[in-house]
Amino acid sequence: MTGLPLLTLSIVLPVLGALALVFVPNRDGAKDGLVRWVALGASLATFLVTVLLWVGFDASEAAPAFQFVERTTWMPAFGVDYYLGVDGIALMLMVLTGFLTPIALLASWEGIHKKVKEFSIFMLLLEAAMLGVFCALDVFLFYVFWDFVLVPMYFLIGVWGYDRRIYAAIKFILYTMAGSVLMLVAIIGVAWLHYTATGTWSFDLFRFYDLEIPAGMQYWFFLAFTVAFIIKVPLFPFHTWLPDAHVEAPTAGSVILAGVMLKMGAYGLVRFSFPLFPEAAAYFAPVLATLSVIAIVYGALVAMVQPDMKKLVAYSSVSHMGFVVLGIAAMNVNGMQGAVFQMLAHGISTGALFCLVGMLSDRRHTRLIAEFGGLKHVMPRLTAAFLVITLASVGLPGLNGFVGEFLIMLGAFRWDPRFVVVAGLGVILSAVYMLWMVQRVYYGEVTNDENKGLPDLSVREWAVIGPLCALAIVMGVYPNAFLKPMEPAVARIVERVEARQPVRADAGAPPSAAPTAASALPTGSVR
Amino acid sequence: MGSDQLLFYAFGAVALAGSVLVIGQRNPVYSVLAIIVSFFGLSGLYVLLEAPFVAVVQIIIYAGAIMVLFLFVVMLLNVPREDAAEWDRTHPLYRSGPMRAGAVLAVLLIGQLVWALSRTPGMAGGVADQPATASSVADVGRVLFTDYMFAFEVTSILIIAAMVGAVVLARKHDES
Amino acid sequence: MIPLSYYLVLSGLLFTIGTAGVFLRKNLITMLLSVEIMLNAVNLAFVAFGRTFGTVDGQILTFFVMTVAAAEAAVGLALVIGLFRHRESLNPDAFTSLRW
Amino acid sequence: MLSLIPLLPFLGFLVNASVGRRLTKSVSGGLASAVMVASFLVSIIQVWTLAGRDPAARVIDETVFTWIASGTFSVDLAFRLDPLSAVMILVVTGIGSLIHIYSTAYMHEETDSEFARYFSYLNLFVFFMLLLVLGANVLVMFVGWEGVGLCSYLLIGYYFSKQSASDAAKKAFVVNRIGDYAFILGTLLTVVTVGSLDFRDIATYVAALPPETTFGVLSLITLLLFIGATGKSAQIPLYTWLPDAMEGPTPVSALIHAATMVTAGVYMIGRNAVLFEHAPITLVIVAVVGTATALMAGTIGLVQNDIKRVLAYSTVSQLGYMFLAMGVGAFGAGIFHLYTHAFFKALLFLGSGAVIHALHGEQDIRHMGGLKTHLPITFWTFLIGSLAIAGVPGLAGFFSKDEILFETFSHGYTWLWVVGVLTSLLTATYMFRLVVLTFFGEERFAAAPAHPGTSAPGHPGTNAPGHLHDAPPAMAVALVALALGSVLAGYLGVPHALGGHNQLGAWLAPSFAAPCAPAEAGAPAGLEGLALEACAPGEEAAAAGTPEAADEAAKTRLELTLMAVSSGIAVLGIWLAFALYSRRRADDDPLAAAAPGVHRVLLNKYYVDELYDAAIVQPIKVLSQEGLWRGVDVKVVDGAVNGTGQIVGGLSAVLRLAQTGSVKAYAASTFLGVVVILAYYIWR
Amino acid sequence: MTMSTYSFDAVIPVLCVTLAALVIMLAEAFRAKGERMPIGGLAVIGLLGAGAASVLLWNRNAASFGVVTADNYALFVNLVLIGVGLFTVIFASQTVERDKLPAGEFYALMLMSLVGMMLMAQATDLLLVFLALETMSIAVYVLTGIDRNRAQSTEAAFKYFLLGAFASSFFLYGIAFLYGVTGSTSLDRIGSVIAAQSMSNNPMILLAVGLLLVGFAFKVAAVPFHMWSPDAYDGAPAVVTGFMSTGVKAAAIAAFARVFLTALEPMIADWAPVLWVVAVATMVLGTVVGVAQTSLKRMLAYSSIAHGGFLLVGLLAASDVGKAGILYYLAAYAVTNLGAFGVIALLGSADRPNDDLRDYAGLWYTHPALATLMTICLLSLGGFPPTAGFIAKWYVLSAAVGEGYYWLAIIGVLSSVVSVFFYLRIVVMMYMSERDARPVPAPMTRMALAGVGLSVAGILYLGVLPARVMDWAQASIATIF
Repeated sequence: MTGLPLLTLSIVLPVLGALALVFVPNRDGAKDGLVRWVALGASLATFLVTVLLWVGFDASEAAPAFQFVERTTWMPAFGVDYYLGVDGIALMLMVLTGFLTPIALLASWEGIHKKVKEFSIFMLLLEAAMLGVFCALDVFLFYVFWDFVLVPMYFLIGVWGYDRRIYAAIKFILYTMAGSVLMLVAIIGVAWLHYTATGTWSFDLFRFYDLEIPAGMQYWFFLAFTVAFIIKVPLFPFHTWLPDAHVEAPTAGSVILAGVMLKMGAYGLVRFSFPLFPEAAAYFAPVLATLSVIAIVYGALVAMVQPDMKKLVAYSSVSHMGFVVLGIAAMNVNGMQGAVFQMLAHGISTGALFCLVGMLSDRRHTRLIAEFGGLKHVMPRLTAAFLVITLASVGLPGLNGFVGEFLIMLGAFRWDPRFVVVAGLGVILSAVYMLWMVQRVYYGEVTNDENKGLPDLSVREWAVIGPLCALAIVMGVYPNAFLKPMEPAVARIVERVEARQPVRADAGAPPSAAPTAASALPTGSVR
Repeated sequence: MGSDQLLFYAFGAVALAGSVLVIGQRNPVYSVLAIIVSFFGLSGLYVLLEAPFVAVVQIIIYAGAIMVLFLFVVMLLNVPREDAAEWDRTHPLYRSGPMRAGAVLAVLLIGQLVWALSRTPGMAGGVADQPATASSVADVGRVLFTDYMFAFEVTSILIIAAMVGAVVLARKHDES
Repeated sequence: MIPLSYYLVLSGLLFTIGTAGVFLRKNLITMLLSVEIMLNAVNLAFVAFGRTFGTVDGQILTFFVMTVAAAEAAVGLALVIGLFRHRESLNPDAFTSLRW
Repeated sequence: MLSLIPLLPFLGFLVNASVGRRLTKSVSGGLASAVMVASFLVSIIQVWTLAGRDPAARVIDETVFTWIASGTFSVDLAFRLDPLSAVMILVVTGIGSLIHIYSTAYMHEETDSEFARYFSYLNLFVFFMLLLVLGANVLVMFVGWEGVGLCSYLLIGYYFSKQSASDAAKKAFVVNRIGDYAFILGTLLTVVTVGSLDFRDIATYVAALPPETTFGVLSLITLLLFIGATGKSAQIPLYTWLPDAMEGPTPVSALIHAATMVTAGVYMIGRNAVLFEHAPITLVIVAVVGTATALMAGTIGLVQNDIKRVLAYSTVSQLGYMFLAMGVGAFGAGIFHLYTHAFFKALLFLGSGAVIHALHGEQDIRHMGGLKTHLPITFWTFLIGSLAIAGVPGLAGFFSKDEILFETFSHGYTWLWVVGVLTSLLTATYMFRLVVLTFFGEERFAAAPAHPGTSAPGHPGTNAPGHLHDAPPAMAVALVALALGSVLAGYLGVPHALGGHNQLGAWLAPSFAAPCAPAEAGAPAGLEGLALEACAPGEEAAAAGTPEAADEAAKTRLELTLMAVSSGIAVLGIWLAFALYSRRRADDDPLAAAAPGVHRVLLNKYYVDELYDAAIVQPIKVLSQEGLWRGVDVKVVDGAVNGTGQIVGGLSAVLRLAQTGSVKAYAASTFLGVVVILAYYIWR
Repeated sequence: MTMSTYSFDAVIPVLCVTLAALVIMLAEAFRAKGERMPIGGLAVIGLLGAGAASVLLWNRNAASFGVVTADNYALFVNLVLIGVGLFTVIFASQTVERDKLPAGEFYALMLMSLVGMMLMAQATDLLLVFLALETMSIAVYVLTGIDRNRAQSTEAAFKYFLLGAFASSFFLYGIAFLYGVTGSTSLDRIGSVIAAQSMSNNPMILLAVGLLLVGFAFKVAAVPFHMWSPDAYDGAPAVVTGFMSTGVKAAAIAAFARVFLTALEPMIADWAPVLWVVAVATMVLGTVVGVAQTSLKRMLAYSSIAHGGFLLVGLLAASDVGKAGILYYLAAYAVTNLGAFGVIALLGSADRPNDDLRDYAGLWYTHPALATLMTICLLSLGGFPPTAGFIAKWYVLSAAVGEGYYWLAIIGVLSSVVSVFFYLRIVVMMYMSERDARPVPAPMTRMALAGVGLSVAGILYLGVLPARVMDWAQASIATIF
């Protein structure tokens, strides 16, 4: 392995790109082109670094769990370190981030005319923060990145969004922040437990893993962490920020939001909630699973009746991310691997859907389904791409959506088939709402004169959508390339959780086996 | 009832009466005069407490200088009576609220103080049970310029600040 | 012999009258006077306590309080003059342009 | 080599999909047909190789790569050729080739790019269909299963400008998805129960278990799989999409919605024969559902006026027969009927396509009539097909249908047999009603101009009778070839009663039996030794071939009797059709005159679509729109979110009023604080 | 009290500042009308001297006159206060000239109030605390009203003054009772007396504790003693608001912590519940009422109230983490709020302060750099990483959680979410609303702009590399508590 600090490099490169952009004088947009290329270059370089990570990653069982580890003290007073490292799960999500950011930049090449420089800066900062979220192994550092992600995204929605962007941006940031701050309290709480147990300060994730946290506290901590994460995911009933944020965000924002940011929540569940608080996780897993199957069905049903394409896709994300949480809640190798795979798949296909909807809305300045119809006559290539992505999204086997959903359902089935029976309805409903949208937008005659003579995909748009479609197919046909690297990591987490869950060793343990909530409430410790 | 008690009641009554008069009528000129009366009462109490220097200062500086300043301002502004509510732009709901609330709270406060004092140990002892180790002007001066030297110096800054402030604030408006 | 509590009760009464004055009067100058009464009530307490301990500390504290009172009076009166210049009124409720 | 069979059509798809719009029609159509023929040839070679082996060793396995591996679960992208899939690939590639060739003429009026699009879909379909039949495990089969569904979706919606076409496409996909839902659940249950998805592993595992007498896990698996099959193979309750699917081009109907895709459900049961055999309760359900579907579709077919819809209901009905066969455990008979049906139903569809082609898109049989002189090739081939489906002795349908009825009766399902026979009467009647109204009688097409609503966009133009021309060569070739097939196909399975040897049944038997101890180490660890007792090679096949003599004679008598009954029924049906329909005007349907209520119900397909719409579709829509979205989402969930914001905002607006600007109020606040704090200290 | 304590070391920083104030007054006296004089420079020299002295006194635990200490705690606060002073001088350079404020008096008063503030941090005697508090307050009252041409400025000053005097009386009464119980005003003595005998049942000392708490809470602007602060912050010139929102708060909290965590520490069980309620009320009310504000200064006034609540949380936790947290918070809050008010001051013009929310519409389009700097300040106020505000909040919350004050921490973080709402309203205005006719601010001096830049640099420094200042903060509390 090279001596280069690749993880730091992947975080620093976008920041450097952003800094470079600060010094590009672009008062009146005269240098927009240069700005765009610089940003794209920086993000591509970052992508290259993430690919190097993948190439250099040793996925064998014997390899260390976390690789490319970097560690420097940051706040010695609290044992806070700048501590980075990736396992297979984080690696995959980093590659996803690295992949989607240039795509998003490219997707907004022509859609963004206002303040291009600042737009690019925010995009790059966002990328850096997201990468940081995935590779931080110090809980405090994680939180720093986690919270900072909100800021650039807030600006992206608020400044470059559509009509109700301000409402959406504020809702987005407040809603997600309301969840995160409780997690902050819980992080501090765990750190204190560590301090009282060992007498030293640390926010090292692995030291936290080793803590024996009393069950009573676990429930609270688990809730605090998990609420933060499932708001981000978002899980019913914490999802309503998402449709607004998606609808109002510019294309690039939606792509990143759906493609990467939602995964941060699921990643948090995998990395923190479950392994840190296994007993609580066992206790609450049925609740999470129930919420996720509700989300799956509910998201799909609500998506079905949306008049706005972006909103439809947004609700479809609610539905799909419900699968992810279901897989995590199952807490076995199948379920969790499926969940991680589904994260990647959803990132690709929903990112692509937002790109495509963005292309339509760039052309027509509306996203209402009723405004379209018969587009297949005027833009067959875009239609074809849309169809591929649609099918990926509905989970057609052979495309990326299927593998994840199947593994999730398999994992959940091994755990408690009842959830799968409900979740499977999502399979039906996803076809309903996606194909209905395709039908209304692309099929039929061109009824609206404004739709006549719309140009088909340009070269740039090919560059955006081509890789996404290709990846959707590759991931569906040869998913093992993605499953293999993450398998040891997933197995390790499952092991860790199961080892400390006496009640939940076997499938289908009844929820009543867990201790009751009343006895679990911490008493006296809260003033 | 000894003479000191009699004196205490007399001076106390004067102090209280003066204070009540300050807040009990509307003319600020009378208020200033009433507070001077009250100060005389306090001054008498200081004498009873064997603090003659304080008593003198109370009369000369407090009543003589500070209150005269008040009187001067009252005369300068020439607002003999409280004006009515023509300037009162607060919401009607709030207009008399603070007044009543203040009165009620004041009653509560005195109740609390008395109640608390009545339960504090060591209150029954006479104030002059112990012989004063030092109370002469010389003692005062010595302690003031040793133990309290730095505090004394700090007051100089306080007074400069107040002076500068008063000048800045009361100076005529700029012509600009 | 006069118990300490007598002085303290008297001090308390004066203090309370001072606080009440802040609320009862619609005249800035009287309100300032009320604050002076409060400070004097404290002074009485200081001297009484000082006498109980038999030291001069109480008296000295009183001097400092008087100094502060004087400084406050100076600044307060200057402000009153400034306010009066702006609005020709000494009613505290006339000065509510800053609110909410 | 095995993977070449699906790969060839896939290459055709790639070429036509990517650069097809720049190719001329002859190139793109020719290419598509060529890959099909090539694939057919490869299939023949492979099947030949297979046939050359010992019956017990007739399996060719080919693993391409490990597809999904997660923990203990692993599934390969693997193909398997055995007697059952051999029959299927021959049908798929063979009939597929003919239909491709037919299509080059039929679709010739499309633009270059549309033409290429059509063929790319068609190639893609064949690719997925081959994946379905060759898949060595449930998941690969499922890929094909879904893939053919996709292609069906694309091809039904081929005329995407038409609302009805895109509606039908969506309906097909969604209804299939309902089945797939159950299929996936069945798959998951299989994984959890068996630990593998390989068909051989499943069979090995199951063979070691006794057949379930109560509704156990195997029954549940099979029931779920069967529900999946009802979607794909258009059985009650999920059949409604198939008649609508006739919106697609006619060759598509022939290939997908008659010959191949819709039989996937039957194939799937055949593939899992051992599993189903161990779940007798499910088998009864299969048989009953199949029979009910056959009868119901037959009655509906009796009154439909759209030539393709009649054929569509006929397909549903015939699929019901196949399921009946599977349900009574006569897997060989079911597959036999599948195979013969592929010929004559494809023939009928292509024939109807020729008619439609000739009439420039007219599909209403009330506007046809007397075409037998104008379209001789079409007429004769269509007649052969009709005779075959009606079960006239000597033709393909006779042998297969008869075997099903015989097996039904002999397995003791007398009532099902009665219904089957009744359905057979219906089949003969509606088919010949179709023949009579289309080819006999007066020429009604001249009088009626082409109805714009039923005119496919690919077929604009006038409806002048002078322009009638029979099938062009490419179409004729296909028709004739299929007609030959319809006549001859049945002779592969001539029953012993008629002195035949039922070669097909014998060929297929190993596929329905529990596998022998794996020659090549295919079974996963833990499964060896489980099923060895069931592995006497060819035992069942031998048993089927050499019954005892006394039984043999009784059986033969029974079979012959039944044969006579059904032949008579067929003839009766044909006579009925001629009697009822040949002399009348098309509009006054005798059934309508005799029983208008029944007729209306049948014409409206028992109002099932309406029922589904009212009971399922609309409630879900309304629930989603008004209940979930505008109600729960906007009002409750988001209402809580925004409500929190509003509460804070309202609180803010109220609390700021405390800041009155009056210094006295401020002092009061401070004073209040003092008094409260002191009160706490003094009176706590 | 021996003569050895008559060393001057501990008061050198204060002396430097005092001298600067006096020199400035002299200079002003000799200044001809219309003559420009670098008066601000004199202030800077004095402040730098004080800063240097503070640094040199580090770790020496100097004490003078028995009432002044220069322990690290005091020095840390002093350095923060000196920073506040420096920033104020930098921003004032523009405002004083533009608004025609009396320059000499302005700087002199500012320095004198700084003297008061620094002494509050250094005082170990309640009398001195009171005197320092009054010195600070009187100077700040005047500064609030220094723009005497504006009625609002005078009104604000008067409200502040009257309420301040009112609250001081309570505070003083508290000192009197404490003196009455313990016979001393020295913190050490009071502490040892209280520790020697249980005082929980003595109503008089409870009165004293309550009244002292009121006096400090008033200066910290804690609910319900906060009502002066929105009006005073609103009416005062922006520069002064920045100064007093940071300096007064820092000094008050420093003294509050010293008095309550040394002398009154044995009574923590008595004052903690009250402080709990006050802290919660302060955080909640500050943020909630801030939501409805339309004036930026007023909004930040409420924000300042809320931040005061957070400081009280640190005080309440009373652990080492809490104490160091308070110090860190003070530094972070000072640098942040000064930056924000610096921007507000820069955007004002002579005729109107331009502090309405709508005045910021589209600021990003006309003044991108300023808007960016303001944004970073606001993000820091809202507690977003990687800014000073985040680390500070986290520090204080750590303390609260460590002491088991989970609910306090939860209320705190939730209120900070609400506060983000109104910080973001400003951001929304600057970035997401466009306005054709923005009021044109007076031309900005380079120095003032650099000042804002400096504060933002400070914000990022404290947010990204907090380790050093954290160490200092921890070293500061090691010696005294």
